Amino acid sequence: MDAILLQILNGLDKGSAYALIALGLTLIFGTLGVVNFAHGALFMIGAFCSVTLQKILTISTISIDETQKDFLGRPLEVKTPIMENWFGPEIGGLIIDWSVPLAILFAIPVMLVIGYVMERGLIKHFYKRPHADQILVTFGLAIVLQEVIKYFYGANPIPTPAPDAFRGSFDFGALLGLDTALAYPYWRLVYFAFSAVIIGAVFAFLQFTTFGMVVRAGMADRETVGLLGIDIDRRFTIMFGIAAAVAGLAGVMYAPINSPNYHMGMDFLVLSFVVVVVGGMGSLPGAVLAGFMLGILESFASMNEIKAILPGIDQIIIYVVAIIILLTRPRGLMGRKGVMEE
Amino acid sequence: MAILEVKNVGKRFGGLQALNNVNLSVAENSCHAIIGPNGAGKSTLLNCLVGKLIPDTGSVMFDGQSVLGRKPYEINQMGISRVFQTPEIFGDLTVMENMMIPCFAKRDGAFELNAITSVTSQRDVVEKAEHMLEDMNLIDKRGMHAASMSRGDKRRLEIAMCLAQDPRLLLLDEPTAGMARADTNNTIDLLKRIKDERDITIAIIEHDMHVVFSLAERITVLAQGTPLVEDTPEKIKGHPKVREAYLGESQDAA
Amino acid sequence: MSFSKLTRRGLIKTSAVAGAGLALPTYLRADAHSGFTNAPTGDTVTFGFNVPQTGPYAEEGLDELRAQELAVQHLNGEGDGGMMNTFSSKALKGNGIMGKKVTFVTGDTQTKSDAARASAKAMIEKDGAIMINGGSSSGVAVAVQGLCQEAGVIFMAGLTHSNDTTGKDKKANGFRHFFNAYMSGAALAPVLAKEYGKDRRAYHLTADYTWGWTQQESMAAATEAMGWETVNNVLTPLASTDFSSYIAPVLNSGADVLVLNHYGGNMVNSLTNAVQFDLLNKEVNGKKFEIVVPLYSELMAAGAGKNVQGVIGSMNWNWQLQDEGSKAFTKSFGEKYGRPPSNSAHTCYVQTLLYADAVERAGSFNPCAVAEALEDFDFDGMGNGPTTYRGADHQCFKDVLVMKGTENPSNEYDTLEIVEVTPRAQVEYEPDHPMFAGGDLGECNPGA
Amino acid sequence: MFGTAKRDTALLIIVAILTLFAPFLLNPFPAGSAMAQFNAGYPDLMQRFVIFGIFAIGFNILFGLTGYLSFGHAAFLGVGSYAVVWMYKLLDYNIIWGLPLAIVISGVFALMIGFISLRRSGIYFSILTLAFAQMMFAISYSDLLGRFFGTTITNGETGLQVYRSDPQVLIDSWESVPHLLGLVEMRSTYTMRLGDWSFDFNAGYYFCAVIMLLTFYLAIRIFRSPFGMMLRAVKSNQQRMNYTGLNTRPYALAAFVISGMYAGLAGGLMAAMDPLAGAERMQWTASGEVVLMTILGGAGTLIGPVLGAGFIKYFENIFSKINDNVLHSWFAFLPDGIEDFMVVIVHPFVGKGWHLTLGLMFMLVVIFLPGGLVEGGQRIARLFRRKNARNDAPDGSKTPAE
Repeated sequence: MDAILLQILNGLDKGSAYALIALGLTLIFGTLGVVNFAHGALFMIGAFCSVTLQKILTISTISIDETQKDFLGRPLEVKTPIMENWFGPEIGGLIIDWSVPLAILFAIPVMLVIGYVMERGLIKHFYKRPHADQILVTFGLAIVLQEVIKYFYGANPIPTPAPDAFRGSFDFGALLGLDTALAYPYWRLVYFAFSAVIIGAVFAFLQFTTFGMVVRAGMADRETVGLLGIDIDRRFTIMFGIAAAVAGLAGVMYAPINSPNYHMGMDFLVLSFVVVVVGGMGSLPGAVLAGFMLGILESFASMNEIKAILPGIDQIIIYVVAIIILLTRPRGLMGRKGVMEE
Repeated sequence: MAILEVKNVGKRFGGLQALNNVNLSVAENSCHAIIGPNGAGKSTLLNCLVGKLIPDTGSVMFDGQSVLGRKPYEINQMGISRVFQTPEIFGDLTVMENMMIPCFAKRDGAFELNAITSVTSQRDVVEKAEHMLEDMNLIDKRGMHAASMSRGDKRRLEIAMCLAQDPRLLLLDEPTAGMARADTNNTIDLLKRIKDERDITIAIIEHDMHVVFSLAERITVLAQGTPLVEDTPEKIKGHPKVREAYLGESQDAA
Repeated sequence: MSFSKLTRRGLIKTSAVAGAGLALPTYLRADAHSGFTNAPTGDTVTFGFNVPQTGPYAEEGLDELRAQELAVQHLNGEGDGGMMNTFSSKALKGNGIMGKKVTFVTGDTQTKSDAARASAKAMIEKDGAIMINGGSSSGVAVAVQGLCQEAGVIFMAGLTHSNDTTGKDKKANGFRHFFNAYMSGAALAPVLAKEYGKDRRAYHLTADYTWGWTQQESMAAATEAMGWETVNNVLTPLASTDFSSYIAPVLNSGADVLVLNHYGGNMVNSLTNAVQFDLLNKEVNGKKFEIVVPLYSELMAAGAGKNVQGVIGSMNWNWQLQDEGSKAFTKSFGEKYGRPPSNSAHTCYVQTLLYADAVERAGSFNPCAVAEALEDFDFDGMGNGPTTYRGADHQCFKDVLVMKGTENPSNEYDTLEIVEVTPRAQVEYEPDHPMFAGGDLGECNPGA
Repeated sequence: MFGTAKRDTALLIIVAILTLFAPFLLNPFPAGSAMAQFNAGYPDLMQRFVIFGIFAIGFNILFGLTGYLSFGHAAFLGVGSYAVVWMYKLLDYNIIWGLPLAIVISGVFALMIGFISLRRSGIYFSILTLAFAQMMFAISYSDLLGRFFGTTITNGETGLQVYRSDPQVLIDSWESVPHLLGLVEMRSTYTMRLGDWSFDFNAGYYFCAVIMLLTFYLAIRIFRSPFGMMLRAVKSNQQRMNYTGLNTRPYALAAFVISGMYAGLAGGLMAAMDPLAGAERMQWTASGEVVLMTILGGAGTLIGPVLGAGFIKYFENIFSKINDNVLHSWFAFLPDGIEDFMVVIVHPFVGKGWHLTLGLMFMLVVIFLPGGLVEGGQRIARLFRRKNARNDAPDGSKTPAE
């Protein structure tokens, strides 16, 4: 029982990452009809926003400490972050410690700009082109983006810890009055809550603003909306920026869960496509639902009890589920007819 | 003798009874028009005939055989060809290739793994396709991409592709919709000529009364999923029920 | 069928004569007269450095490449000579190898067997490389080792830790300086027993591929011999990035030690996840919960950051060692690149020097002569104390380091500290040890 | 000639000449020179060019003609390789046993996967094929099948290889080199030296090249056949297909199986040239690679996929080997400061940065040459033609399958 509860928590947590990435991806699919292979790279850039802010906040002054030696036996260079010089070690240290949450503020403008530039500079010219061309150009872009990150940050993962306040884990076991411990890391709970907020915000935005209504109408029938004299293109540009920001924010907060590296985007790319398609093309709720569903199923499949019966099932569960769903439901969980079926 | 016999066909979409107890009989080598206001169920009926939809009740017999439960390509192979409202052709292929595909379908059936011989070496098909193109006055455009033709040419090509299969029943779904008057007249002439030259039954759905009265020998009026009346064009013109249900309401369409 | 069975050899011979124009069974650029592949003809000799330059191990590959470049400099008499000054064999003079200047070509393994073989073949076929060195995974090492055996060049393996490299998949043309999973287990078990007690229950998470399997097998055997109990062994997919669903059940399993048989990105993520679950602050069975990472590397430790603190693991070598050889190498490397070398860099550096030295001693580049010179070669001054290249399986035997994540690092390179230098005798095993059984060195292949 | 139209015959002959003289054409620079780095005429890479050419030609029959974008074709490549290596293990190193088996087995896999996946179209089809291939990759990489059978089937991430303990029932003593009927070893190479130049003539390359020409010829026949026309019709308008009495499913399935068999043959040849079957060749990145090759070269064209395959393999194998030493040797003629500057400028794009160059090339090609590399060639050809005959009437005979 407790094992199942734990895996549900794990599944929700994994699922929130999948759902966030898939949400942005399906927005781009649905609104722009573009197969965006660079979406994983946007997630990766988000994570590197955390890294970058951490690096900025830890820009240091160097002083020589004669009493200590470095690895070559020379006097050790001691680095003191400027933040600590300015605000004193207490507050300065706290700011550095909170660099990941602070990176949200840093990442939003960065991702919106990246999204805007990408759409205006590149994607815009590919709306009318075949999907094959879109795949080639966005895949090329994804490679370029990750190589640029690799050039500046190296290939090794970079530890980006969560604030100390969120270290450790919360014991659900005590809360629920169970005998056994049911510990779950604080930061993962934060991540889940954060994704819920973002997902909610995107849905609210699309549901309750005129902008959102036009975009939804555009997703359903682009030409008609265009005929109404609404400048749908400009709104789609903004939509692309928002999709980029959602992927980026998913990455920012993911940084403490797994140290970011330059190829993490590719690791998520295939999976996020599977999630979007299982959810059904052009369906935002479908993408979110599929994200959580696959996250939870993946967690269940990695339980020892299940692996004892079906060894290796955790390696292929996502694909097995994808095949079963696509064969039983022709357009995924909640797909609309005619989107990306040609 | 009736080549197409529709009996008690009903089709429901959720809360909407699209077709209700439709009976229709199309005589061989006749031209039968189905008219009715928007939402009368004309297209639904047509889709039931070609296998795109399966009716909830009733039967559809073509030449004594049921078409129900058969796939569109099987029904086509039985001898029913369909012309669409907006021309459905192979836009990425040349006009000649468009013309050859139905010729192959007629000769080789629904599937043939003819992967080694060259298309051009199939003299019988090439000649037949060329003949059809000449007949339709499209031979000059044989090397063109079909998608880049005018709408009238596309319509003619589509009709030619259907005829190439020597169908026994040709279904036309508003063949002149959105056409200029001159193109419409050309199409009427073409269909008249086809009717004269071939042993073929034509069933046509049409809004344009000019087209209907120029071609049809019998007319069925459909309203709210039910046949209102069936008769000759002359009688239909004067029929009060029809005027009330259809002609009166949509003067602009007539 | 019988046709090919009976007359194959004859056919090859006749066809070779008859079709001499097209089908001479020579391999590449070697003059048939020299008797081996890529015999150096001019005044230079070319080494092939095959390391991952893209993909998850790119950083490790880069560090290997740095060390290899340094080794070439030292061989050619440039720089301060590094370990050449401390190496017990004095055959190398700093004038290249047998008077020939050493040059090198590089390739990208991508950490994929296919790509690594393609890249090694390019270096052998196109650039005339006489020896291939480098790599950072066992799958790649085994694949390239097999290729070098067929091509008739020497393979000096880089970082490869699976027992199979010098066990099931050993080859006469391949040599491994790096230690292996068995040695990790043998070195770690006594230290673990001393630090954490003999009454422990271990839970293994194991990367689901060959290296992971042999690592787990070795650790389980070694710790069980000390009295530990293995509660469970869970195989995790290589593609995993989030290990939470494997770590969550650990706490309630009754285990009080978690052994992470992971490497590279897998290890960084699984250790990070384990620390997130606060395992190190828990008490189970009345004992403090502990995590063990059998195979450490500096780069992984850097990637995992604070999470390695207090976690025990093993390494082949570390720059903090205070013997003359290690100090010379660290100084030489550090002055050139401004950072201490990693243990994979050390292995690649040493392998390059060992190869060059063997050529000098053998007086020939012929792989068979070189192999003979390397087999059962005893040396010292390369950082791991007195070392032997065992002839029976081409595995080096030397001291192994047990490491621990530094609790209060004083600088960015101070991530791991040496707990114990396990003496060589403790990690030695017989060539026919069951974990290494099933292989056959075969005969050395000079190619042409 | 050969039952093909004149233009196709000409194309076939040109391709045949190019492959025949590839050892010369790919080694234009003298062996010792600084530019020798760009030479691609060594056996392994030449073999790869033609093998991936076969893979891409086959993929194009599916994607280029029917428009069905499979994201899992690498699975068939892997199946083909495993089949050949298993034949090495069980029978002997003669490639003649394994290659037909590779084609048959990959055909069977393609039939099963295609039958299921073709129930869906568009991106749903793509994801189904991706899912099947990724499953097969995971199973191979961790040798999951082997766990059920108790013996290794794929030998995990190391790759399937031949051991001395393998049965090899057709021979008494152990062999180590793939050969054809005992007549010629695949790795036999004759090196011809002409002055500073050196050219490799490799038996394996020519074997693959002959097979590539056969498959290319077959592809031409398929493109020009009624079947090929039907496949293009499937891509163009499935609705019209259905209402013209044609069943689209078996057409698409036949194309899927044929292209799967091409992939299996390519995989088999990879193992025939290099007796090891690695699991990575089934990964989605490998499937993605053939998609990129086809689009890059020009989907739906005959020669495009071959060009795309060559382009990507060239970058992977040549650019990844350029290190700073090589750069310094190129720019050695410049003054020191400028030399270092040039090295710094070029450094990010070569060696470990070869991915960056590849990514940029993808973007440049697709932005400036919407029809892929073939379009580039056509533009150049048009440029020449315009120069030669300005008053020529526009070429109306352009067939879309070019």
